[in-house]
Amino acid sequence: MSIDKSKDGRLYTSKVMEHFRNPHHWGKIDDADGVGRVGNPICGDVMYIYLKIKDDIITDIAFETLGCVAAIATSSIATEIVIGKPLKEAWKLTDRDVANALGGLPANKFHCSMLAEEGLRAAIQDYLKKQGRSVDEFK
Amino acid sequence: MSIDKSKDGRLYTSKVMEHFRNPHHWGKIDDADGVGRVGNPICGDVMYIYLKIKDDIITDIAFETLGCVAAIATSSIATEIVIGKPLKEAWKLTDRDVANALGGLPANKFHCSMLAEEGLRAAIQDYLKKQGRSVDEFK
Amino acid sequence: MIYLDNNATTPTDPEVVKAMLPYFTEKFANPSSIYDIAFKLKGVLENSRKKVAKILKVNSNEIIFCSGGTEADNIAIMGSVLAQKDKGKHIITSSIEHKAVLEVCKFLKKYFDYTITYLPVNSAGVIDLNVLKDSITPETAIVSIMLANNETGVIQPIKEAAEIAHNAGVLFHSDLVQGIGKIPVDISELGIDYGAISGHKFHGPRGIGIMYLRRGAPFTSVIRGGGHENNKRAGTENIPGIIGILKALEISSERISKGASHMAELRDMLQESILEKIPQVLINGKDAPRIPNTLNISVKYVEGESMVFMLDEEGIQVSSGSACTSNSLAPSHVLLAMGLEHADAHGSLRFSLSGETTREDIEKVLEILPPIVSKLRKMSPFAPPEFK
Amino acid sequence: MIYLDNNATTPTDPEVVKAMLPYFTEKFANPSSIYDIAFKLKGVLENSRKKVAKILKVNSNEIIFCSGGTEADNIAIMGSVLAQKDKGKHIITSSIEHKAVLEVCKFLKKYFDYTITYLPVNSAGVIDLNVLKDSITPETAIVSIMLANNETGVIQPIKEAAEIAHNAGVLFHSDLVQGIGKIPVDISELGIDYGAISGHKFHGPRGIGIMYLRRGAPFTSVIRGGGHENNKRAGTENIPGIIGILKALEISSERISKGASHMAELRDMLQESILEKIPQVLINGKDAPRIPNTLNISVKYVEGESMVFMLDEEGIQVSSGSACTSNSLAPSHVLLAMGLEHADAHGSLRFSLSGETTREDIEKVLEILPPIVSKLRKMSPFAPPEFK
Ligand SMILES: Cc1ncc(COP(=O)(O)O)c(C=O)c1O
Ligand SMILES: Cc1ncc(COP(=O)(O)O)c(C=O)c1O
Repeated sequence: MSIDKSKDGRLYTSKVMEHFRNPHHWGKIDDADGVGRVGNPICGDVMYIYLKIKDDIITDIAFETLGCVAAIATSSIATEIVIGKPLKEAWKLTDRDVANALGGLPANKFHCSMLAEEGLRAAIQDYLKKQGRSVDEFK
Repeated sequence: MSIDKSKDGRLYTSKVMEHFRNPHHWGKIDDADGVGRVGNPICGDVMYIYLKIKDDIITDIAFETLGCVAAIATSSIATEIVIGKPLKEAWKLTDRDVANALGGLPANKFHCSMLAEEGLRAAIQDYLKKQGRSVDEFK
Repeated sequence: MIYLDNNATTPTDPEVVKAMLPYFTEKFANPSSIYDIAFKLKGVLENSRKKVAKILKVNSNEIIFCSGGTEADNIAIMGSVLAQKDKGKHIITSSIEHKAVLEVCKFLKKYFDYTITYLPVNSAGVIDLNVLKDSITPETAIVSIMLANNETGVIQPIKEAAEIAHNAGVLFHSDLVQGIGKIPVDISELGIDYGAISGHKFHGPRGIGIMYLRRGAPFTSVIRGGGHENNKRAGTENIPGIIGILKALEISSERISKGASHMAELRDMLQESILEKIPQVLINGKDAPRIPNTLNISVKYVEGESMVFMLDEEGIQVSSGSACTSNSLAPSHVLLAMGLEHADAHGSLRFSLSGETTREDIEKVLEILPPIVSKLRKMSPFAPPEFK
Repeated sequence: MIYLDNNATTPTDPEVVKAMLPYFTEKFANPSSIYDIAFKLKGVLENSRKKVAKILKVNSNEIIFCSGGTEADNIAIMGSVLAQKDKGKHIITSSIEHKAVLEVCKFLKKYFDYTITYLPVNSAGVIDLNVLKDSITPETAIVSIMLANNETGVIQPIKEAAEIAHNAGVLFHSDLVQGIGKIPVDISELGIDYGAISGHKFHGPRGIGIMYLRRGAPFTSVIRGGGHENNKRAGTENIPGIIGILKALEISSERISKGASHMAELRDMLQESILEKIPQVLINGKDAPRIPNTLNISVKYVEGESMVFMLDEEGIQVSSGSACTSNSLAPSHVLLAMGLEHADAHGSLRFSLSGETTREDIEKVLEILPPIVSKLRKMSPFAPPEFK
């Protein structure tokens, strides 16, 4: 699933580098409906995800990430994938989807795509909790 | 006393090579007055020394040597040194004299110069014994 | 390309390559053979050893050529403790050593039941000589402390440390790899028993190193065979490599005083300007003597790899103590040992200059780096509002 | 110069040097670094490993680059037995191994109480497989037998020997150093667990070698540090050396069938003509399969070094199994193991050809050698009267 290098002999695929150079949706949403905070500064990667939600649809999204190239690129692509999507669909986004969307990640960077999956789910969960709902409805 | 290499960066001094290329007094003396046989084929070096002696003077000398460059060269120089000399003087020839006469020998070839000393003494001893004399007179 | 990762490796000096070339194709015999071309090559080998020894201020029979810094560290430490089996199974090293030392120690612990003491360092990155003194026991077989740290450039008090070890009857090894070519290294002055040098760290070739082995220091050879290197390290001699490391030593020792002040000037300029231009930056090791080419900084609220890649996109090569590419996620053990927070260690950058580095190179870095830091801080969840 | 000592070392092929050159000065990063030029170099490294593996018919993760044949033998045998501490402390090797193997065994015996069995060889220089079989005990940790002997060129039945070891649950190492470049070596066909290769023996560079390590074979790294070579052998990778050994392998594997028959033809011509022209010569190893470039003879009543020097004066470089230059005076342990008298071992000469050796070279040798032998025999106390 994860690949060790892209065809042009670089550590990261050009898709990763594109998102790293120009990340989408970075920043903060002050009046977010749901916020996910995952990662650990001890490990070097931390991701915050902010969601605006209307009718169970993600109408706006932003991330703040402290981390390596892969952490920033996976944050960017994940926000790109789920914006405009129903929560239920966004919930299903997996680390595999994230890595695939980037054309692959180096094997030892796999944990970064998990961060995006976890961050997004944490934000959705936060939103549902505030609403008195449970994630069980998505499972 | 022995040196590891000559000044021109060869294993052997030019003197050694000279004697190796054109050894003096090699061969056999069939009616020798004294014969010395030293060395051991197991070690790779064997030297036979033949002496013709008149009035306790070495009038002729020959060697047969199976051995390395140093063994042949020391055989040659030793015969060269002692020919025409009184036995008493020849008896005093040391390995050190032999090595010096060659301008030095590599340290690990020192045993070769001992062979020449021993060979010569063995031949002198053989002569003295045949005469009913003892080497003690030279000591 | 502005290559500022000279502590990782250096390009081989073209003069070094030129010196090596004849020994590949023309002057190629095995120095152990007895015919003339081989004997001459043996002469070249021993002559090179003498010249190396002279530069390092030691005797030529104390110079053992081997394959690199890692091997030199390994065989020195293993060779010493194996030769001192009766002495006891305790080793003292520091918490900031290169893995080439740390991993031998782990190996000796795992396979041969050695106990290892890791000396701490203070926030400047320097060991405490009193702690060293107190750590020595009757069981201690060897103390190993590096001359200069590869990440921070911090120089350790080797002479004093070796003296403490010797006063307690203990042998002393020092990884000299990062000192050579950057500061004058007089081994006899340092007073060590074993040392390690690596060719490619000072514009010499890869695949060649030197183990310094003080005459009389206990040692048993670990790589054995045909009796080469005076029975200390077997294997047909790598003559081109030996010629190359000699040439690199000659060049670097000739240029060392000019080169060192050149590098120090640029390094200090880089350091001061970074502090001016980028707020909230730590200079790691700034309160200790450092080799003149190394600057290690921690940029708050940013992770190192991101900076490395952004700099690389602009043609600037540096390294980071963030371990984001390795399988363990722990950042630099050196920075952590100095008491840095994990996050700051992850946010570290190492600039390591060479004699070829120019003022223009440094100016370029000073132009490129601040906006990169700003951009990444804007994205960072921890950066305070003023960076947003 | 007629260089016929290619088993001692070979000149580096100019094409090999050419392939290496860019990696000294231009393509020079540390492959462990993360920026682009370094990552590309890591790609070059892994690509080279793949190509080497393909030529040797193994998987690329079974190729471990190190500093030479001696190191490869050392770390394979030590690394294997240390990883099998529970298995028992018995090693089987042969009495004709290179010192790189014999001395590791002695080391393990001296420092770690291993017991060593040295398999005898017959007069042709070949081990007896039945003796191997009978020598294996439940304590046996490894069997190490060389593919081709460096002195005689005699090829051992490695495939069969490895099978015997494996049937008894014992691992198998083979020193492949003298096989590579002279006969096709298909490692997976040989079925060995560990192997050793040295670059400079087949026109590759000095200071680089390969340890073959079968996937899954027990192994603990002996040279430790930064986790290079998949944690099997640490030290910044010697990229020029790796490029060089790959190139040398490529060239030799391309030319092997033509080269081998060329060498065999000249070797056989040399052998037959010597037998014709010089009475009382033994051909050592003639009754066994031999690598095509090697001819080892014993000239009765003459000592080897003398012949070597006389040939050298005529511009011909060969070697001898006479140990007259070493500190021990014992001649070749290989020839003695084959049952030769000491005197005959002292009187041995080894001619080792290369692909570049010409018919004219051999003709010259055949012209020069007989009068040398005559001259020395005339001086010899043991030569029968007909030689006087
Ligand atoms: C301090 C230190 N010691 C040892 C080494 C190991 O040297 P090499 O990789 O050349 O074996 C290095 C560099 O990698 C180093 O920086
Ligand atoms: C059979 C054999 N094994 C091992 C070696 C050791 O190789 P190196 O000297 O390149 O380390 C040699 C040559 O010296 C050899 O002939």
